[in-house]
Amino acid sequence: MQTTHEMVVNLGPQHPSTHGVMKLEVVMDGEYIVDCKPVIGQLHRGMEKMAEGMLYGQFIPITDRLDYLSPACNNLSYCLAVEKLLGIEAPERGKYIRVIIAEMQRIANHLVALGSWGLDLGAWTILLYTFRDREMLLDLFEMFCGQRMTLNCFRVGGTTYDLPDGFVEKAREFLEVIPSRINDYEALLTKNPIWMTRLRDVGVVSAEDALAYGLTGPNLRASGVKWDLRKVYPYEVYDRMQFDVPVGSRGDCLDRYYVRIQEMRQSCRIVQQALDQLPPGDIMVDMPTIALPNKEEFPNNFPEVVRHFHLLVQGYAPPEGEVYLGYENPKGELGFYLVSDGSGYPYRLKIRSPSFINMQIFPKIMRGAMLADVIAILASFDPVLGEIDR
Amino acid sequence: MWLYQFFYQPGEWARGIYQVMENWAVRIGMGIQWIQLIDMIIVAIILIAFIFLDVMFLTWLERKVAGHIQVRHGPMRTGPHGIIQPVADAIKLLFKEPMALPGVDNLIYLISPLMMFVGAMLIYIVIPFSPGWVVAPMDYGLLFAFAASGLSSFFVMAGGWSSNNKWSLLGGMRAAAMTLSYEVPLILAAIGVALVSGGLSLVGIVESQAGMWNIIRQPLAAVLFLVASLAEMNRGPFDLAEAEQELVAGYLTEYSGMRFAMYYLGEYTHLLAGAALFTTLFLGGWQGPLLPPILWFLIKIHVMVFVYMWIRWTYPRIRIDHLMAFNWKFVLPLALINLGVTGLVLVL
Amino acid sequence: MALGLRDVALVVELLRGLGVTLRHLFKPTVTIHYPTERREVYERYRGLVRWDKEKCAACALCARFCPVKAITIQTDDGEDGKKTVKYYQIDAAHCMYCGLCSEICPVGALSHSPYHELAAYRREDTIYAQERLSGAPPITMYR
Amino acid sequence: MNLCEIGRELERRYDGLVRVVQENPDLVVEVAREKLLEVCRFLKDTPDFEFNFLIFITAVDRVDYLEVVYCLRSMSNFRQIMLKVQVPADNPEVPSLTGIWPAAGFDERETYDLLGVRFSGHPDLTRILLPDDWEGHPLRKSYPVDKRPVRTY
Amino acid sequence: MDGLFYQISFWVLAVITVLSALMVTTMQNLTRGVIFLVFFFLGIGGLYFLMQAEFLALVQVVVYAGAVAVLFAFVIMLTPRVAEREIKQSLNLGAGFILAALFLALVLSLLLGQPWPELAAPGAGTITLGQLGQALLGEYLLPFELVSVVLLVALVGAVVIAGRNAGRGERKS
Repeated sequence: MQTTHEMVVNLGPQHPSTHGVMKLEVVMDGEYIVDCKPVIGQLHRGMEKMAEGMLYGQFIPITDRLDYLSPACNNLSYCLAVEKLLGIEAPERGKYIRVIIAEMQRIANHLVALGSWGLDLGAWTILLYTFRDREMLLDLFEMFCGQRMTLNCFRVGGTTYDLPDGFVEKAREFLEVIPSRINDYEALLTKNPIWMTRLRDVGVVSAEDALAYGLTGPNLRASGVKWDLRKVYPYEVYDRMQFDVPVGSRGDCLDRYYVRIQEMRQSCRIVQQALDQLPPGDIMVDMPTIALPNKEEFPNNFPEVVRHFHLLVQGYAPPEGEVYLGYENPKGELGFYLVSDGSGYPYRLKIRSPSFINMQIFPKIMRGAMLADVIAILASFDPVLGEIDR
Repeated sequence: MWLYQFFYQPGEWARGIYQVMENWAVRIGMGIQWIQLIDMIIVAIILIAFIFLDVMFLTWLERKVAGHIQVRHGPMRTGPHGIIQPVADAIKLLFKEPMALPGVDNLIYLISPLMMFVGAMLIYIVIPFSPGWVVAPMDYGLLFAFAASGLSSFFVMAGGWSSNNKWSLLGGMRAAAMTLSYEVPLILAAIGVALVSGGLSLVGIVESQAGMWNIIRQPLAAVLFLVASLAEMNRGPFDLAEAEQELVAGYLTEYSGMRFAMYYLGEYTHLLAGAALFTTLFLGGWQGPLLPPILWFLIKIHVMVFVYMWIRWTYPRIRIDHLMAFNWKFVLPLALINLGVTGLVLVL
Repeated sequence: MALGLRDVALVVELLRGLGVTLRHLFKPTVTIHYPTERREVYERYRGLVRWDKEKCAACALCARFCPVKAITIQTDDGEDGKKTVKYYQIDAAHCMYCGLCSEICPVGALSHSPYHELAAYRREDTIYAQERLSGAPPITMYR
Repeated sequence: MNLCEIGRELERRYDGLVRVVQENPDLVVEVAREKLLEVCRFLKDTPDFEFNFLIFITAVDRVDYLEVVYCLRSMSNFRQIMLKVQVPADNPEVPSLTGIWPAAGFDERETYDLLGVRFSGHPDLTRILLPDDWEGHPLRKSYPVDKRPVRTY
Repeated sequence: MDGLFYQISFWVLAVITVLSALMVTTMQNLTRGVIFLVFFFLGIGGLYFLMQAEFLALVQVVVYAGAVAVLFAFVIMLTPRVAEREIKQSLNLGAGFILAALFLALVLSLLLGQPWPELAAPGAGTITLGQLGQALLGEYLLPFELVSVVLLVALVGAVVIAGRNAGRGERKS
């Protein structure tokens, strides 16, 4: 029986719904997908090679460009890894500020993920609502550190800025508004029959496959595995926060959507508690080998000037050895593997990016799906190409 | 008085004008046919002018409605509240250089936008704008409307095929499959109304709704007609033919400049025709308490257009196999049941 | 979609969705018309870097520490052994506004201005040399 | 059964071929190349080890030799271990782990792409990040790094 | 009915129909053939319209121009390597003309021999929907039911054939 010949179609780097410059070489037979091969590398900037030529402190603004939808979490993950290498910890207030900003960044990230997902499936308005709510968060970030997207607000051993005075009130104001907005999204999407049939049992990932293929973050939890690094390794102050980890049951696109919506609500709870328990105190660890001296008493206090220059030219002197630390980035487990040879420059830095590893399962779950499903599955994994290509 | 007659008895007013022209023709000895010809040409010009103006207004309305639903302004820069935006669009599209594409089957590539637009405009011949104003008061007006809309779906597919591009081929196939399978419930729902109002002629249907609008007598048919006409127009949750996120731009991918404008206007003419059909069938055409009938008709049409736009900007897109399953397993059985029940009620 | 009768109840959800969009239709719009109305930035905003010639001690720490090497500086030792700056330039196209230079400058000669509309027609315009770096806002094309 | 015991247990089982390199922040164990597959299966299958999650695979260029690094985690008892395999710099050849953990696929391709480590038995070992006709492996220390892009203006 | 416009429109439609029929048969590129097929159906619909058989004209347009043409287009576009290749024309014109002439003679002889009844006055002859309905379900109920059975069989057959390779997507995985 003569079958219609298969069509090789490039869901190419330039395509409205590939969340960046990812190319999916899709072999299609009519509307059905026979095989699909992701091709990446368009946005490869060679960050790991750059890191070897930079001091530890200089690399922080580069981590903003990893997962450009959640820069604060990337900074935090890198700073935590270096702090684990140096064996130090940020002071109390520094920790709280970091948790507040990181959880706000998680909400902002999920808002973008949700908005672009709705847009990919044709629901235009949900994109505008989510971006309008994200605008409030971006204003808070701009108040805090001066930039909306590329924050570069954390340093090894603490944060550079303290919370500006109007910040806490504005954050509380945001926390009152956001639950009703999330209810709007749920009203628009969650029980909408078109949305449900579009996502129910599409791109199903069983728990074993999820673990075998190295899925992490909301995609892993949607398959029923209760694994959240904030609960397993509670660094910073996550152990003092009460929040529960939403877990899906079937591992299909609808569960991934459900997990992300609930995670937004949990992050609101965390920020609320963190704002309530915010202690006074300094924001940078006061170890002379790490923290920069403050600049007011510079002209006359000469040893401080020498230490300032020494720190900025030689950098920190971490002990020899290697360390790996994974952080619960909104997209999954973002980990940094640092090999140090004692000098101020890292000998080798490996970035374990969640979207890169999550993408391995695409060929397996997209076989037999339809073209419209490919877009839905791609959006449900919420990949960001900055992080995939590094 | 003359103005009153224009608004409230448009039929007599039109005949009066025709009478004047006839006397004038007899006086200078011209044949009757020429007068009929001129009359036809004038009516055609008025109809086309109405369609073009209203479609322009529709494009502007769509942007404003989409804007305000999404809590933003919509066009504001061209004129107060972006009034001149449609003109700006038209000029831009006019001067855009149409691409000469390799491997494109030129004959079909050029004809399909034109025929799609013609198919969409044919529907207006049978729509009763107000008591006397129908271009062709046919007995089978309803059937003529569906014949015309069926025609334009063929040329959407032809356009998709001839632009020699994978995406538009997929878009064209989807469009054909969708419009064909949704034509059946569309006609069945309309026949439900024809049963209740007795007769297929649209003027008859409107007059039969003097007492109670059909939407009350045939609520289920109204919903089905709305859903099926959404699919027929490739709009709303059923806009699979030019699904930007999946097929780049569906069957419109390779079209640019004036050809794209033709398709674009065709789509909006379809939208207006769908809204007009819905009002004539279910909302009692030009029936209305004190306003002149023509105003009532325009208000109802634009309320329906707003509803179509409102639905489009709310829902995600449906998948092609769900679309088919939704039609054959849900919409069509309901339409048949509705037909059966109306038949029973009428007989008893 | 195998819409059993249980799913007919979902039609109510469809109407709720419409309700949400209708409610938003009458909400005031949040967008501003950019070139005519402008949003003023917050006080800590990191815009174009502003350099103060008198304060600068020509230590070239900023040029050395900038991750993307956007600052080029040439110094020569002045008359009483105190180093002065011969030429100082920041390439606004390369700069990623990370704020590291203003943070580490020992004498606080570098600070951030609220200007972020730095597009230019020629590449040369994106390079801000000495005098353009202090005080006066750069030319903004669309007023 | 904390980390140090795991290290000693592994050393006991594979006497000369496994050596604990570092313990304080993270347990790092050096494994001989031939024993790699066996150790990985052992870590994955034995009940009280259960390292069922592969975090990442990468390599470190120590100029005269290459170290291929595997990081494993056991989800049930929250432990993390790093395996290192020393490989000669001229022809770095290591057995591929895609059989045990499918998650190894992309990481191995990336390590091959950036560091030139060939993984025997990998389904399609091709460059993943760089264009296919790229010569050289950027993350090698020998790769020239000071070629700043020449400014064209 | 015999006004000037009637004549003009009749001749215009007749020319369109004959021309597009010719184009359908002689056109090398099949997809263009389908387009002219649509124009052909429209032409015939128009002719019916002129002969006051409105219902038949509309059914012609809906059924033929709307659905059958799309069916042809689907068949041509979906079978691979059919639409692109130019169809080879066997050019023995001589035999063609002889056959055509013979056929024309036969048709003409039949036509002219018959006494054609004068066309009924305009407007009187149009069959109202009601009469049509009565006729279909009245005297001609049996043929109506037979035709519906035939259509049903065709429909079921189509579903069975299509159903056989429904799982096409999964089959290859």
